[in-house]
Amino acid sequence: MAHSTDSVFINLGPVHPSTHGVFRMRAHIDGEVITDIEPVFGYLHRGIEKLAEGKSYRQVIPLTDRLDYVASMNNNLAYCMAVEKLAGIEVPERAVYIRVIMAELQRIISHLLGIGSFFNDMGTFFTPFFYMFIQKEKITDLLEMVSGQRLLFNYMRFGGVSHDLPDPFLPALSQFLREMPAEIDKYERLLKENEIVLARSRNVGVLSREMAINSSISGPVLRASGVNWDIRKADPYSCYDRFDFDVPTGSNGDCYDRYRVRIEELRQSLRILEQAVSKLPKGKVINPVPLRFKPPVGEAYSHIEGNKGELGFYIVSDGSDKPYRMHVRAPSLLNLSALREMLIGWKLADAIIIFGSIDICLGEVDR
Amino acid sequence: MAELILFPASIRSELPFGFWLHLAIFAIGIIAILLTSVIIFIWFERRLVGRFQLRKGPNRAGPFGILQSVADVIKILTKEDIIPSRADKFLFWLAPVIAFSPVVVMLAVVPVAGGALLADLDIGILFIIAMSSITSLGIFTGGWASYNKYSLLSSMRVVSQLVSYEIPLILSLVGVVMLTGSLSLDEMVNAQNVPFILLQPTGFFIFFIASLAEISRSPFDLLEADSELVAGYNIEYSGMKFATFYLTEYCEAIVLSTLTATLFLGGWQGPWLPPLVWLLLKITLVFSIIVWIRATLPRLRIDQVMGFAWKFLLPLAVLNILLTGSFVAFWPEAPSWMIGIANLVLLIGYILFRSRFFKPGGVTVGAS
Amino acid sequence: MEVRIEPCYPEIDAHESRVIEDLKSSSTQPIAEPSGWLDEEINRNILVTTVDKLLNWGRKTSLWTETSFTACCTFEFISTSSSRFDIARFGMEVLRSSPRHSDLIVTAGTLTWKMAPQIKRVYDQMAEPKWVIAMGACGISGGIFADSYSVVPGYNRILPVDVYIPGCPPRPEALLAGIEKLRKKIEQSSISNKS
Amino acid sequence: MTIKLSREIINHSLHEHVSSTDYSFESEAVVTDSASLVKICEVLKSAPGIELDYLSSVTAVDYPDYFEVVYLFYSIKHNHSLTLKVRCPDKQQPDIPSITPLYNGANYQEREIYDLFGISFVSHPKLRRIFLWEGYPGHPLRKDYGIGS
Amino acid sequence: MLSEFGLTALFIVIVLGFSVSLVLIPVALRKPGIVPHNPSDIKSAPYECGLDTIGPTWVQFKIRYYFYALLLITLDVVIIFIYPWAVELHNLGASGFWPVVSFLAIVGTGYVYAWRKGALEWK
Repeated sequence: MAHSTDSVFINLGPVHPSTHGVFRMRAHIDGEVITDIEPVFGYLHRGIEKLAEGKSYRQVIPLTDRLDYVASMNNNLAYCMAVEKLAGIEVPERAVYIRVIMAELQRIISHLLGIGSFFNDMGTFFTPFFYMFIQKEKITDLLEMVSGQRLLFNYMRFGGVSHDLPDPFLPALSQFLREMPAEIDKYERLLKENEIVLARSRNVGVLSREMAINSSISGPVLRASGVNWDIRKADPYSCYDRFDFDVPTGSNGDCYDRYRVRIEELRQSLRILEQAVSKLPKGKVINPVPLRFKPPVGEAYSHIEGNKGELGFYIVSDGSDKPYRMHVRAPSLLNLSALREMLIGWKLADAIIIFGSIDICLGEVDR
Repeated sequence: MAELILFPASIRSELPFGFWLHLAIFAIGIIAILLTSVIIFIWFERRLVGRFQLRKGPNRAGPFGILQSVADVIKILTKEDIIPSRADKFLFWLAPVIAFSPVVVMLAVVPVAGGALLADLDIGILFIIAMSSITSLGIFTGGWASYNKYSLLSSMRVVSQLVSYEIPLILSLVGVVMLTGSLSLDEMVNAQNVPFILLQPTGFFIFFIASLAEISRSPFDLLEADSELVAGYNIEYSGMKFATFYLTEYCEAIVLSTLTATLFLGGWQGPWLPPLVWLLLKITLVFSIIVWIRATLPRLRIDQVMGFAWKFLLPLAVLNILLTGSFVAFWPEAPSWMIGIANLVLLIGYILFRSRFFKPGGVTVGAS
Repeated sequence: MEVRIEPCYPEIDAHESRVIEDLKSSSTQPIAEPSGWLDEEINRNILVTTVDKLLNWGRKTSLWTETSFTACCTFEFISTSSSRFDIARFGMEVLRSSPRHSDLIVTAGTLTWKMAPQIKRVYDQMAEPKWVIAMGACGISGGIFADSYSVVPGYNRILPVDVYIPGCPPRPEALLAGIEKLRKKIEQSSISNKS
Repeated sequence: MTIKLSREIINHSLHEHVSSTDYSFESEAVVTDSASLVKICEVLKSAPGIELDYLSSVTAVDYPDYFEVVYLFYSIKHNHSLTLKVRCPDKQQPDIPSITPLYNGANYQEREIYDLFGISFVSHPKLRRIFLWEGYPGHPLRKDYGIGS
Repeated sequence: MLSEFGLTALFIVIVLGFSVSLVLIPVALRKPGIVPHNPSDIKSAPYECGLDTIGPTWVQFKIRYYFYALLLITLDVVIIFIYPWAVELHNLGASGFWPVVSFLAIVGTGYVYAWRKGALEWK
């Protein structure tokens, strides 16, 4: 490995405080500037897709919780929708609305954690992170009221949801919806026009529109580059076509735009939640499906707008009660395919910020 | 009465070996006071940062958690210290000593109640400036000697940062020296019937920001920017050697708060309370501002930090010297509020003028 | 836009895979807990001198954790150190990133064979009085992924574990209870019998 | 709504470049063999009315008598999608041309399929294992690979 | 006045002795077993996120660090001249002010030259 005299080969290894888990990058650094970088994956590869082939359809739901462990409601929703599409199961009206409420609450949690750790990488020593964590704890209480778990919920079933909403849920949710916008304005006051935040993240790690589309990037990172592509609008699923909300997009695709897109998406999720709560119909919450049910032979692909991007499940069934093949379209892994173009040429401190602004979850990258 | 107890400068001549007695009392006194105040301030900072983050700080070890830092000291004292095999052994052991001792020595010239703590040097300010530049030497030796890529890169950055911020730090004190007409700190405190922060706002602005960078605290804490280079230069240090670096950081924070209090906030002068209490109050005030900045502001990148020192603070410091100099030279008996207002106008005008170049986010700070 | 070819280092990859292979073959049996502190009789007759009391109190009160978190339990550890279940009350909010300064590893997450050599090396490089908390079902026995081809069935194959905290992920209260149990264990350790 | 490309549109846009024998239509997917894969992708990417410029996902399935690699394309501008399947019958030496030069997003997905299935992608810039370590025996997601570690 | 400097010098010696003893306490405590000490080759290898280091660690540095050293020395010399002048300015009056302004102007041109040439940029 001949490398120039003063370029140092360094590896921001798996045990590193700011790599969001066990992500590793081998970097060539020339003084302060990164000349080349090679990401190394696989430190959290648990073989979920192989395990799913050995479990029945119902047993796979807890496995999907652990894919993107910050967005377990969305993972459940995408998997259950794929199996329902495969087997043609109908979902009652109230369950569809409950699913949308849970998915949007989970999106708020995931964005809060993404923005919080982005500012942690920038060096604000946990203060915005803990302010956002207070709101996250409030949502965690709501979701714990519904599913009994704090992080990995295992709440959705084929044909609906496992439990109906307990009585104190709706008043608590509307109380949360009343106070959340003020909290978002509080974050904005500290961080929106902060001179150092602007200096560190404006025009840093720019991802052009063509490179984003060509590298099949999805979610807030794609929208920050100016592409107006949101599955909830492009290919509406469950009942998103009954709510009106808009899709925030950035202008020049740098770290600051990704942060702005995520903050705006928080506000849009609140709008959706208000409309969903007001239109929540009555009725049963599940069309029960036998425990060991056998879907017809065939395949189905269904995708939703997860919080990291387009989360899709491709399921092939051979008529038995175990899925023949389950593939997960992991937005976190695909959002990293443009990582090298975004990092090379920037300084080490920028690389950490750019990586933080992509906001990946290692459970989904390595599956 | 306070003078007699605190400063038996007079006893130095009467008692047979008064000189040695004075030295013994005050040397041990300074080291003891500094160490206990470091322990208290570590606990104070963790509690204050806890309050900023809406959580309680350490409160299980002793009443209000006051013994938390004592427990930290006991644990780290009896921690195994690892010596990397391919490190430069002698320099590895020497680095904490070079980093820690100048910081303690700086306290010798700080005036409390009429006389200096230990030695009333008439060149007090120069002594402090000389000592403050040795610490960066110790930090770089530590980074280089521990044979680790991360610590090497980090110590390179740290030395460049400390070196770049020494110049504005020193130039900001020239204004204070002009107004008092002497280098000894004691004179400066006595000359402060009006605290210099009102007479010299630019000097205070540059001094405070440059000292933030000297102790590498929040907006400039490249030193242990753990999000970038793991743990900065003290990766390979464990046990008491790491604690000495940790102590250096806090001692420097306290010493620079003392300097800010002495030079700009009127040192130990104060209406009702005894002088020592006034000094401690002012130190705590400045320290909590430092902790407040650490809990809120994100970190600047290394090239912005350097650009800020060389391109923003340095011209401002020279302008401050010229303005104060012209007052002292041409119009010595100008009313003090006139000097203060002129200085403030210079500060605000300069910031507005320069910020036209740094549009928010348009052009990164430091690149003109 | 031309795509730059990613550099690849065949010999480093080969070396790392050899390290993983022989670690995988060597660690088939769980490593015994450091001290049989569970059975009370042995412990009753350890003479815990006053020096021990002071040292144990110091080490118990200021436990600095190493940031080597892997998966889902990370977020339960962070919510424990956040404003609601504040771990800072026990002086544990100091997250040191270098193993030289820290004395406690909280293994928050699933351990895969590819990650095992790194965690073992970080544990070996920690300064001496060090403890390990195996957090979550994946830390104890591989949890829901126990029969997967690339998951280590439990951290005690790699590291001597002091306290096991069940749960997937364990609630913050369970984590605080586990930390309390570790502090009790440190109280009883003594320099003399090298526990 | 993301509409699936109908057969007439696909036939119309492909007939100059690709002979109709190379591809056939299954329930809602275009099935082809590895020879004409790259050609079809190029045509569909640049055809005026179609412009499938977004490769959503690449995945593989180990059927009893052939490996099947499934590509899912979108067009962001026209909001329609297309599923393309490639089958390679011999399971000892499966190799398919790589479309990473065309779509940068396929890089890591093809490496993942190579790592877990053993299907080698010809002219892939860096065809190495992505999740498992280099010396790992066998390819886990194949049906003949036992679940045990 | 000399005793003041003597005091400071002795104080420096005391502080050096104190900090050396501070660093050596754990070495003294090793024998009674209070401080555990069992080095191993992995433990004393450099830490790099759980992997052994590849490539040399002590490599040459960029030339740009040298610019900063040069600029520091020139401005330190400026400070040495300015401090005594600042002390005596109130006696010197106007006649003492203008020479220093011209001195600062000369150093200023050198500084602006370095700025335009990009010596202050941190690559």
